[in-house]
Amino acid sequence: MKRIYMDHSATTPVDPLVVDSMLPYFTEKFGNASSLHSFGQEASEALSTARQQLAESIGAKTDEIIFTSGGTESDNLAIRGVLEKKNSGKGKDQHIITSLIEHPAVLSTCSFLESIGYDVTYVPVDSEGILDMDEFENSIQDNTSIISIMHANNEIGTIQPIREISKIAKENDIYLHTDAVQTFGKIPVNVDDLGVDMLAISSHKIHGPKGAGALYVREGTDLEPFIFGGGHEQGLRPGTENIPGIVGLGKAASLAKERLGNDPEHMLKLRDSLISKIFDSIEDVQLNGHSEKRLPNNVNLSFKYAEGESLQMLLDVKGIAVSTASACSSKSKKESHVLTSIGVDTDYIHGTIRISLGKDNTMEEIDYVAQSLKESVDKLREMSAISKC
Amino acid sequence: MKRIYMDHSATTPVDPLVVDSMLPYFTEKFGNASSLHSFGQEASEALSTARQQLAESIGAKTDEIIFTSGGTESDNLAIRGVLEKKNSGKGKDQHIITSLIEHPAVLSTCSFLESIGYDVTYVPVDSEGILDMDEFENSIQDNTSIISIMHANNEIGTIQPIREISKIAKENDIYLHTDAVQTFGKIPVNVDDLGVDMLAISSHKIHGPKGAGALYVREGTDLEPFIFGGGHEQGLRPGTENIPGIVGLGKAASLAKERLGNDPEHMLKLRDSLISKIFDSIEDVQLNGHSEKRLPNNVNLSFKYAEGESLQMLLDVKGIAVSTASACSSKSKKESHVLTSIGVDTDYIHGTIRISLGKDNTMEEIDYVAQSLKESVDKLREMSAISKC
Amino acid sequence: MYSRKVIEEFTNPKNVGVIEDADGVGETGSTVDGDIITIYIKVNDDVLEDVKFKTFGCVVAISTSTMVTQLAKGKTIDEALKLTNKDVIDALGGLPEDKTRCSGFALVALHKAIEDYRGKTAD
Amino acid sequence: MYSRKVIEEFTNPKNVGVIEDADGVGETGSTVDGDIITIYIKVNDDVLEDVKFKTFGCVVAISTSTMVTQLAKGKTIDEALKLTNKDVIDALGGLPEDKTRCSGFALVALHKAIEDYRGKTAD
Ligand SMILES: Cc1ncc(COP(=O)(O)O)c(C=O)c1O
Ligand SMILES: Cc1ncc(COP(=O)(O)O)c(C=O)c1O
Ligand code: FES
Ligand code: FES
Repeated sequence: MKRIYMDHSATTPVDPLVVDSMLPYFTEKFGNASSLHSFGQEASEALSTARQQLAESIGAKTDEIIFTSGGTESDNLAIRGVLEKKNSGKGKDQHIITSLIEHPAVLSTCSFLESIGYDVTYVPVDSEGILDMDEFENSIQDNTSIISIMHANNEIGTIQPIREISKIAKENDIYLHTDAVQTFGKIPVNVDDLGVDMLAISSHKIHGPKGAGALYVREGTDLEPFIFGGGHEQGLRPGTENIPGIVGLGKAASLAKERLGNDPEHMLKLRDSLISKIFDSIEDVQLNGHSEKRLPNNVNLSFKYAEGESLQMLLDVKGIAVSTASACSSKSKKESHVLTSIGVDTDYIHGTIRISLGKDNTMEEIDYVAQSLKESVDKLREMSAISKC
Repeated sequence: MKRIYMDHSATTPVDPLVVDSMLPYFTEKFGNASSLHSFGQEASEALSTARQQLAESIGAKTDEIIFTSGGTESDNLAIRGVLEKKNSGKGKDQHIITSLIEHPAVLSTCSFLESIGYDVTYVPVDSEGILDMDEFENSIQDNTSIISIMHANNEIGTIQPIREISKIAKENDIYLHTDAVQTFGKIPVNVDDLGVDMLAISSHKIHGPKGAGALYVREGTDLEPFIFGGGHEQGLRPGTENIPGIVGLGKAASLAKERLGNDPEHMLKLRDSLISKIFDSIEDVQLNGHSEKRLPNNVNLSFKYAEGESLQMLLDVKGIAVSTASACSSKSKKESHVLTSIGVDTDYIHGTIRISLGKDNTMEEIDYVAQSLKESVDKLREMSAISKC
Repeated sequence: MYSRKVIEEFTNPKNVGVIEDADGVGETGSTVDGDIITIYIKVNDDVLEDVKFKTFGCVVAISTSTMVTQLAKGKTIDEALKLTNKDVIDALGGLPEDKTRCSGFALVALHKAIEDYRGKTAD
Repeated sequence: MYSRKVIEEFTNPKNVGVIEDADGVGETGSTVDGDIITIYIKVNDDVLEDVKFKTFGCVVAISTSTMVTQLAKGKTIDEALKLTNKDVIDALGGLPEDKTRCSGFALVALHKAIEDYRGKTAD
């Protein structure tokens, strides 16, 4: 069976060009970048090149790139790095502003910080997922140290007005971090245009390898590491550098930048075609998120009378990979905090799936997926005890 | 020029079999292990297999393996995980015991913990690098929460009596963590024989890929995560799992276990031959570390009148990669804390190099290295203003 | 994650539907939970001659629903009441550990349907 | 990390050795630091006719030593005193940033040797 992958927000296949770029660093140029000898120098040159590629792709300086193990670690480093920095003089009397719909990498970090004494405000969003700017501005305190607002949401694809947020952050002299894990490669990501002090990237979301990520840290931003060891990555990220992973990330970043003129447009066309096909053929369905300020590859749908996991599984049986927002667990059905925050109706919330497109998806696939989705929804509704309530 | 790599304690080339095992997970089986669909299931099966391979190789249960990004992160997780665990009731009134010659991953973590209020004892070692057992036992306090003693030292190769240390830890009901980054694959590492509660492993030191590592956590050991995000790895290590890296680590671990009967013996033969050739041909040289309780692949030598970095560089020019213990930095020559702790003479301390063998080194290479080393030491002594002092 | 058997039963569920003149109907779950299972029984001479279900819910909800109807159909009421959660899980070739709680819902619906039938016939 | 030129100079240093009847000798560093540079000069008619060094130390110590001797040799004392750290670094095709402090040691040794010479001739 031919399989169709439409879960690119979860992870992406590594680009063959990226794999090729990585291969020499496993068996031939395998040195430790800290070593002075020729093997080490090969590694450290590769590291520099990757740093340059990544820096260029987001309009940063090479010194402003800290390589990490992934998006989660980058988010942790940004927020905790600022708060835990020594000589801040403020200790735990510091305040963090974030949103209700951040990724767990940010939310769990914030709730950990809350548990040890920091003060956190979770700013709400409107029904399309856009940050409530009034509440945001009102939440600023004298002791606010950092604002962390994601560039675009991983579930519903809503893009936040980071530039506006940045203006307010700057007026108040507060560091701004943005989680750009879902935007990089899909919409332009330039650190100066966005006006951010920190920005998180994850390699495996941009056709790079898993196990690599980066944090952009604007020159002059004072950070402490939160993992301790050798002095790698300007003292901010110890541990022997994952050279093949970082090389792959560098290559993936420069490819993503190059393709920004084509890939997103292609995905957008597929996205809009899929949405209209679904709305034409299926009743009682809604699109979650924003109609325009939306990632070009994100389709988040809620169906009445058809449960998300079951829908996802029926599609999987047909060879189609999408994701479901609501996950069953032993205690109770966990509802997505994002869907709850934008106020999705109970009738709809359990019937949610996310379809996230990639550059290699085709219009033919879109047709098949739309058709399969209709069949699957019909089948589940047929089976459902509440479809006629 | 044929190059000879003898810096295997810094990092190792990835075994071609390991690379082969990883390749499918970049482009074909590229799913996110958290996804329910078929792509995700392939990834999560690969994760299970790797977990089983690693568990078997150290005599652990699969549930006791937490995958991380490397040895540094594993050490951080072990120590901070125990201390920061909730409901410990003890807060920061907790005591840590470690040694003076640990890797920076442990030492820097401990000094960070000291800086935020924890109490740390750094137990000294004797002139061969063996932990002072009396001082160790005396350092135990009522509030000691964790003991972290490395299995073998990365610079001088001295192997610690972990089993004895474990007995004392158990009598006092204190968790014992060991950093086995340098021992795994070189001497038997079995968590029950060693009697440890936690044990750190790094993939790139055992012919696996960089960017992967593991922490063994004995069932019943209460840990908190120190990176926050999704609930991966039993809630102890969030972030999308580095599947190719973990697959490579699993494969490398099972190969290392398989080859334990042959490789170490081979390295031991080379090691002893190299040492005797050097002592036969060069004067004013000393072997640092223990004569018997020593990693089979470690040769740590100090030469009078020949500076380490220069020696290393002359060897590099001849195509030989070894490492130097003392690194130049802008402020002052940093002396290795390990060499200082075992009391290496000032006349010798700056002239230290580490030669760490690998399974693929040959007796022919040993001859060439011994010969080159003699030439290089002679050349530097010739040049040295203090050689006749 | 799900066994082959679960996926098979889930994809091709038996006994889907409503029994219009059911002798008993049992329901578990709620829209808020996101799982609603309704089981219909037709009883003849103390034997469950027909058992059908309608389910809104996840893979576990649907596959246990169809399995419960299959296991119960043809059994006497007493036999049907002896069915355990374990029987259902075993017939499905196992369920992920964190789903075992949910796996009981369909059986509860069956029990409720039988109660409903007994309530009616006791009148 | 080190430039090709540094490695070249380090591997094939010129002017290694002691000038037995030196007119001036200058030394910097200590065994504790792990870098000792000694520079010997032979002066003729205010010109540094010969300059030699003996150095125990790292790559920077050795390569700057040989470079300083090469730059100084044949210069008048006044010219030699005008040599800057930057001249040495440039002649070596650059040095890693965190080594720039150390790069001055050899020059200091040369200055000390000149002082030594002047001290002697002032006598
Ligand atoms: C918005 C967002 N932030 C952070 C992450 C975490 O990235 P990683 O899986 O590389 O740790 C993800 C992906 O899971 C994400 O979508
Ligand atoms: C003893 C020891 N512990 C920890 C580490 C850190 O491992 P990694 O480089 O994988 O973070 C190393 C290697 O650098 C080591 O030798
Ligand atoms: S959440 Fe699906 S049956 Fe429990
Ligand atoms: S440490 Fe080598 S010259 Fe300074």
